[in-house]
Amino acid sequence: QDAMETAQALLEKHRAIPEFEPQGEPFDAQACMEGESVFSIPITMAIPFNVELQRAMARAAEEVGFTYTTWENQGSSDAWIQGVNQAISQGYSLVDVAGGLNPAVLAPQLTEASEAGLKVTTTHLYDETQEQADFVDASGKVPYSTVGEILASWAYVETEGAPNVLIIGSDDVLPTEPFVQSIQDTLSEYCPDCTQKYINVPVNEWATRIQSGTQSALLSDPGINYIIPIYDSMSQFVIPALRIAGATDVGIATFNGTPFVLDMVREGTVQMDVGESLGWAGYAAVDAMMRTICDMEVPESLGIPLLIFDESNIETAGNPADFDSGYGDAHVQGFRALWGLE
Amino acid sequence: MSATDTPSRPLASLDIKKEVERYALVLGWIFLIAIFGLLLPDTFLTWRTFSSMLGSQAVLVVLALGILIPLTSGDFDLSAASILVFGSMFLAVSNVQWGWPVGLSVVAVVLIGLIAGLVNAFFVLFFRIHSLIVTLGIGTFLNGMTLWISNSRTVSGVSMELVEIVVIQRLFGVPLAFYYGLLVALVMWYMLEFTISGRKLLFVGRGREVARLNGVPVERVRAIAFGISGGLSGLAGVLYAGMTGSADPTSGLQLLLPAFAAAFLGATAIYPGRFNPIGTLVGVYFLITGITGLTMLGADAYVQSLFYGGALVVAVSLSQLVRQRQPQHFA
Amino acid sequence: MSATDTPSRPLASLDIKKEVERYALVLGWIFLIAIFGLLLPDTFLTWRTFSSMLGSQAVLVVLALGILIPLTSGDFDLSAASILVFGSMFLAVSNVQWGWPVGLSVVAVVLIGLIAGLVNAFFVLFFRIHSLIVTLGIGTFLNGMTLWISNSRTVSGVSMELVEIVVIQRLFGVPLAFYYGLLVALVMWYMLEFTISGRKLLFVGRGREVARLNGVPVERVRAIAFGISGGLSGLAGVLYAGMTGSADPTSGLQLLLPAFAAAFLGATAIYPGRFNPIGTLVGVYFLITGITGLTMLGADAYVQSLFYGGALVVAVSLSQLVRQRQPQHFA
Amino acid sequence: MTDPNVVTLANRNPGEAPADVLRMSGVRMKFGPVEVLKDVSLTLRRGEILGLLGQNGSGKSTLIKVLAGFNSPEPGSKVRLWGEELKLPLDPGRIRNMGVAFVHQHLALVPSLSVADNMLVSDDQKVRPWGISWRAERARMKALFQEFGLDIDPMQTVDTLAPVERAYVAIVRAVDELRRSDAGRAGEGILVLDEPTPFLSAEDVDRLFTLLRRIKKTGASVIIVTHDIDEVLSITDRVAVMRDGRLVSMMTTADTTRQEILDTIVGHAVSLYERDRSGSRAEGTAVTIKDLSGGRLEGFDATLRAGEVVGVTGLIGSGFAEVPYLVFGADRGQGSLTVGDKTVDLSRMTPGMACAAKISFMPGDRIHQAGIGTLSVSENATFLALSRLRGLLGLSHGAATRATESLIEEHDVRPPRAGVPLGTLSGGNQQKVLIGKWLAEDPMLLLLDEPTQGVDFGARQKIFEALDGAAARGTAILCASTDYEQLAQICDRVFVFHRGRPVAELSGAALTKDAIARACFHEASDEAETATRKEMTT
Ligand SMILES: Nc1ncnc2c1ncn2[C@@H]1O[C@H](COP(=O)(O)OP(=O)(O)OP(=O)(O)O)[C@@H](O)[C@H]1O
Ligand SMILES: Nc1ncnc2c1ncn2[C@@H]1O[C@H](COP(=O)(O)OP(=O)(O)OP(=O)(O)O)[C@@H](O)[C@H]1O
Ligand SMILES: O[C@@H]1[C@H](O)[C@H](O)CO[C@H]1O
Ligand SMILES: [Mg+2]
Ligand SMILES: [Mg+2]
Repeated sequence: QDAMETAQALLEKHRAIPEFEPQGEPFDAQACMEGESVFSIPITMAIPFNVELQRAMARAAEEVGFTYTTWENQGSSDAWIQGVNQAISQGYSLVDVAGGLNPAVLAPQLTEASEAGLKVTTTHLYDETQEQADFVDASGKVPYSTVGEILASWAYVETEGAPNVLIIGSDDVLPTEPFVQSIQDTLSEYCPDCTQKYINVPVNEWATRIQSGTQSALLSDPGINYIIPIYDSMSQFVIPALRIAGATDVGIATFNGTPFVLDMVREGTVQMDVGESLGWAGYAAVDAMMRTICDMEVPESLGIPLLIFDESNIETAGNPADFDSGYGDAHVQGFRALWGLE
Repeated sequence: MSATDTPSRPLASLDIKKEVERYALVLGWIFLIAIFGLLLPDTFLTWRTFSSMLGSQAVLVVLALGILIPLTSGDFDLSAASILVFGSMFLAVSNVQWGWPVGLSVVAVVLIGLIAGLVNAFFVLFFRIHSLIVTLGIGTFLNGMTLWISNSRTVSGVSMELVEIVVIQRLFGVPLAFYYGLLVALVMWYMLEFTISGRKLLFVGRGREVARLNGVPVERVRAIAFGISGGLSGLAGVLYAGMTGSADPTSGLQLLLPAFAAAFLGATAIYPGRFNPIGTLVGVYFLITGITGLTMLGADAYVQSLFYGGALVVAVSLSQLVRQRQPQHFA
Repeated sequence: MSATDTPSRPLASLDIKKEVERYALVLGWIFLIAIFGLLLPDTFLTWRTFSSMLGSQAVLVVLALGILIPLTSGDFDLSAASILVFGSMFLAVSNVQWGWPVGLSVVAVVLIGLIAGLVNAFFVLFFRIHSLIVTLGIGTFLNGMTLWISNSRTVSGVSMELVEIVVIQRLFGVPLAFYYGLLVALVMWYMLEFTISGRKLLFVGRGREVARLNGVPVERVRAIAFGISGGLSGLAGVLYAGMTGSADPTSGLQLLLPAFAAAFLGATAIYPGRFNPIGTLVGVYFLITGITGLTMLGADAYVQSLFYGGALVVAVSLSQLVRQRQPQHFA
Repeated sequence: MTDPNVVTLANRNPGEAPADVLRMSGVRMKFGPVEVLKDVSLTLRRGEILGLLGQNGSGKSTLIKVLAGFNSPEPGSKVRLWGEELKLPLDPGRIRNMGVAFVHQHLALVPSLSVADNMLVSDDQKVRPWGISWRAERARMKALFQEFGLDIDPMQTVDTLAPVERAYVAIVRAVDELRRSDAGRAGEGILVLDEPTPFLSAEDVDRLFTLLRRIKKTGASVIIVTHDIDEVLSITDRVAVMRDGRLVSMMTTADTTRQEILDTIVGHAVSLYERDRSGSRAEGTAVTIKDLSGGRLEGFDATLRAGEVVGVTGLIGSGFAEVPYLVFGADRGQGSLTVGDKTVDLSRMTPGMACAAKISFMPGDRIHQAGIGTLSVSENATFLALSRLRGLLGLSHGAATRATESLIEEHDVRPPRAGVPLGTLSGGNQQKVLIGKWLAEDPMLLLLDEPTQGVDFGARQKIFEALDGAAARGTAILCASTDYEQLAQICDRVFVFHRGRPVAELSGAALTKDAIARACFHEASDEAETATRKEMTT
């Protein structure tokens, strides 16, 4: 009873269109960014999440008016290495690794950049509970743990307090551990006796393992009543598994707010997707970068609001959905004011 | 001629061996089922489990059957998975974003696959380049095309009509997708075993010069093989989109190596030493049975890879032992 | 015999053709550099860009050189990238988590690669199974092992000593990694062209039975080829870990197809029609030059795939035109 | 404009002799810059057997492959079949359907497929609405083989057949094809055989010839390529001789002599190689073979003196053919071998050990066992000599080329180019390169399996001289062959085998072609008689 109320309260909190809350002191961005430049290396530009994030960051940089370069690559380490080399040789002020690229896999190169006087940041990688690598100057972190609580609460409420949840994650993605941990802890807290199951599928095996893994889990435990694929792009492999196993009454809740999954929410194949505005995230990331360059205090988190999309509000996400609709545009005005552009 | 009358004598004993050889993989499959049946009597040995296993592998089956054709004629098609992915994306984009009727999209995708196969054939045959590098190149090129037409996005919302007839509708409790794979396998089996064209394909694969000397239009046969492989990869793409109701620009590429594994594993069964569709079918289901059983037992992700790799090598090794380690002639 | 004295006349002209044939890919490379130099005079034509290109491809170079050895002796090694990944992970885990001195880890990884190669050889040679399926199986198995020892996670913090001598220290501004790749290529070139062992390897690849009847211990040669491929894949794994000071359980697997592309593309240059290390080197740098230039121009990610696939096919087609479309015999 | 592919009797050339079923004229063929056929014109009459002769590399197979649609000749070449001018290059399927059937030089069978697959590959005219009925095809083929006195199971793979059986499969396939074709049904048709006899024993050659005569009687015509003059004389009506890509002579067999044909082939008078058996050979035993067995061979002992040439022969399957393979370690068997003062247990022999013991071996299957067609002449020729071609910096490519050039010169290899792929040489020239390679090792023991198979008359004499030279330098030579004439020509002694054991040893004056043949067949019929008698008593 108690748990149900907690869970419902948490969900309620993330249903409202977010307001802008500044994460730091206002400053004159144009003045302090005069002549500065940022070089951002996404994990790969072959996934839309990163394309959108980079677009938002480039937009924000344009508003302020400094040089912003995205290193277009397809996710191979030699390309990342070359990217850092380019940033150093072209004399950028800051090199950023974005959208899931773990700076630990570029430690020597980023250290070299640091020694060459460049600032080093990460964008949209760490969970708020995780420590950044020691050669990184600042990180725009993401509240994955909070997302975990939201997803667990959702499953708890939807199953009327009797969740039997299958969690699907990818341990090879850095924030997965605290993310999954948060879901598991929250579920156990709400319902200590309920069963839950976790399967780990490395990213490069999503197409071959998620479907069979989900099917097998459903077959071995027909009591499973909710599935949480923690990154929403996993859903496309979960759905056929449900259809084939004939378990169409099992719900799916997930995270990221990727447009095609929001479309699935509209179609009713996915019940809920926790979204984060990538436009907002991009502005927040640029905010953190500028503060780093200008030697100001940098907020611990990107402070991106999380918004629940379900059948009640999915129409606000656009049709077809996109990465930025439904969140309002409070952040645009908010950041402009924060940066002294108004 | 004294040399000729010897071989006929040990025929009977040879035949039993031959049968064991042919059905070793099937026996292995039954053995796996028995093991998991013992370990998980309540959950594994249910029709639901089997119908799930059968229904879920249609894409891989069709893809593996596709590459099997050029393998038989002595060429590698490494572009098959790229064609599959491009095909499923084209289907989704044309159906969802351009508003094409899904039937038209399906036909277009199969045609596109066919054309991609013929482009492969053109470079392989006209320039006389090794198929491996041509199909690797064309495949990579298609991967770029996929990213381009999709803006690197996953596109969902493919017409439910397609999803209906692929995975929702059932026969004997098994999604229709399974029967499409089965049908392709049976047609292919008939073509390969009971038509002269099929035998020509085999001939071309085993000895190109010899086939040419026998008046087989070798280039045409190889081109057709690439075309069929492309067309079937396109069909696999249709099924892929039909399974999920969506298309994403990269994940289907992961099916390439499993498809080769299935084709080679299948070549140890039914007609040992020869790529063959029924063997391929058995190979796919043998592997998925193991994976399913292990997952149901709660094995970690890595155990599945260990099983997959290990089973592949062990199954082929055992079948080679049964064949007394005769070398495999493929090309 | 009048038929026989004709050929000697057009010798001079033929030789020029031969030279064009040998250096066509090098010319293509120079052409690419010129193009990007014109488009990006300030950024592309800098030593830093070149040193970065040269330094960043050492892993791929060593991996491609590794698979080239069994390719020459007529076998495919699809496990190479899996050995690389397992090797780099073993290095990271043993060095970081178990506290092994990095030198010991490096030696262990090369040994592990060698052993993995010999395991491939065992199944291929003892059971007489096609190398493709064995190496696919062993590779998948190793992928499982990698996930197991790493818990599917990236392990960072590999000793800086290794990172120092791989990527931080430089000669003429180019990270040492490049010179390791170059050294392997040169040694291999010498071995293949100027030693009896190299000639034996080639004979085994082109005609196993002929080699056997010329006194070559065919099985031993093939086993050694797999061993070298495994060892070099292990070395590539060491470099991979040394480049980044870390190891992750999957990303290196993407290097498999590029390595085959480089080996086959390389077989159109320097010694056309033959897998060869210098050609492979040129192939790798030709492709990376294109990708780097495009990236610096800010081309979309999909353009890179289009270039990579297109360049592969076009480069090989042109080189085949120069050779008047003589068929390529590799095995 | 009339479609050249449409045949009507009306547009037959009235000037043409109606008996000419095939007329090839002005045929030119190039491989790269090299012209291999230079304006060849050839006619074939209805119901004749035409011998196509010429040295190795003179263009016989190339001409046949033009006819088969395999090679594309230069523009201006013409082929007229049954009065119809055909479009070039010929369509391989159509030419077959019109009634020309081929047995190609290396039989054109796929060894890893079954006999039935090999028989069916070109049989796509028949309508099979329900697909291939393997049972029916098998029965039909069995009957067909029986018609030729063969007991071959159509489901067997070709590689399990003895060479002679393979040859018969190819021949029966061609005959069957001929019967199926339009012309064949009309009793006509053309059967083209490119060196079908090297695999056949004298007995089988007789059977083949009987068959050819029968075919001829039905009105069909035959083109046969062979290097065996006796065969030419016994079977052909006319002979066409090619030299250096030209047709130099067309002769009526009945009006020519053996010597005349030989001289035309070579282009000048050649003398038959004759071994000088009188000369004093080095005394003393060089090689001892003891208790050799394996495969069909049940026991063989022999001692060879240095410089002695010893032959082993017998009927196919009598076990003699295993001897060189077992001694070299190429096949596993039992026995022991002493070369010089070293004795080896043959059950542990490998080709590597054999090479180290200065034993050389030229196997019978050139394409699969002796040379690598895609590698250069130089790479093939110097493979065994590599250890002698090392300079300070490893293998010297210059030294390899020089060594090859001297080998080419010594054995008169044509074309004399070290850098071309071996596979582009004619069979006989390949053989010279490969035998030259082994001779360059200066072996103590040289093992040969059908060393001159497919080799033309002139080249054969050259090889014999080379072997003689080796023998003179002290090499003991052991040669397995079914070519009795060749054995009589080059050997000091010949063992004749039957049922896995030597049953006769011929030497000196007793060593003649006929004597060998008698020994082979006499023993066989003797044995057969004993066998029937035994059967009657039990
Ligand atoms: N594919 C090829 N490429 C280049 N040259 C070739 C090729 N095939 C044959 N030749 C050359 O053509 C010439 C004629 O060869 P062909 O095989 O017709 O000779 P042949 O008369 O049949 O000889 P043999 O008696 O040895 O069979 C030879 O000089 C040979 O080297
Ligand atoms: N791999 C094999 N499998 C089954 N049977 C075989 C195989 N190889 C040979 N045979 C059979 O063994 C018999 C002997 O063949 P083989 O060729 O060894 O005879 P041979 O005495 O060497 O005579 P020759 O070489 O002169 O034909 C033949 O009947 C053949 O069909
Ligand atoms: O945040 C990103 C996205 O959620 C992506 O889907 C997987 O990688 C994570 O790091
Ligand atoms: Mg010939
Ligand atoms: Mg034999």
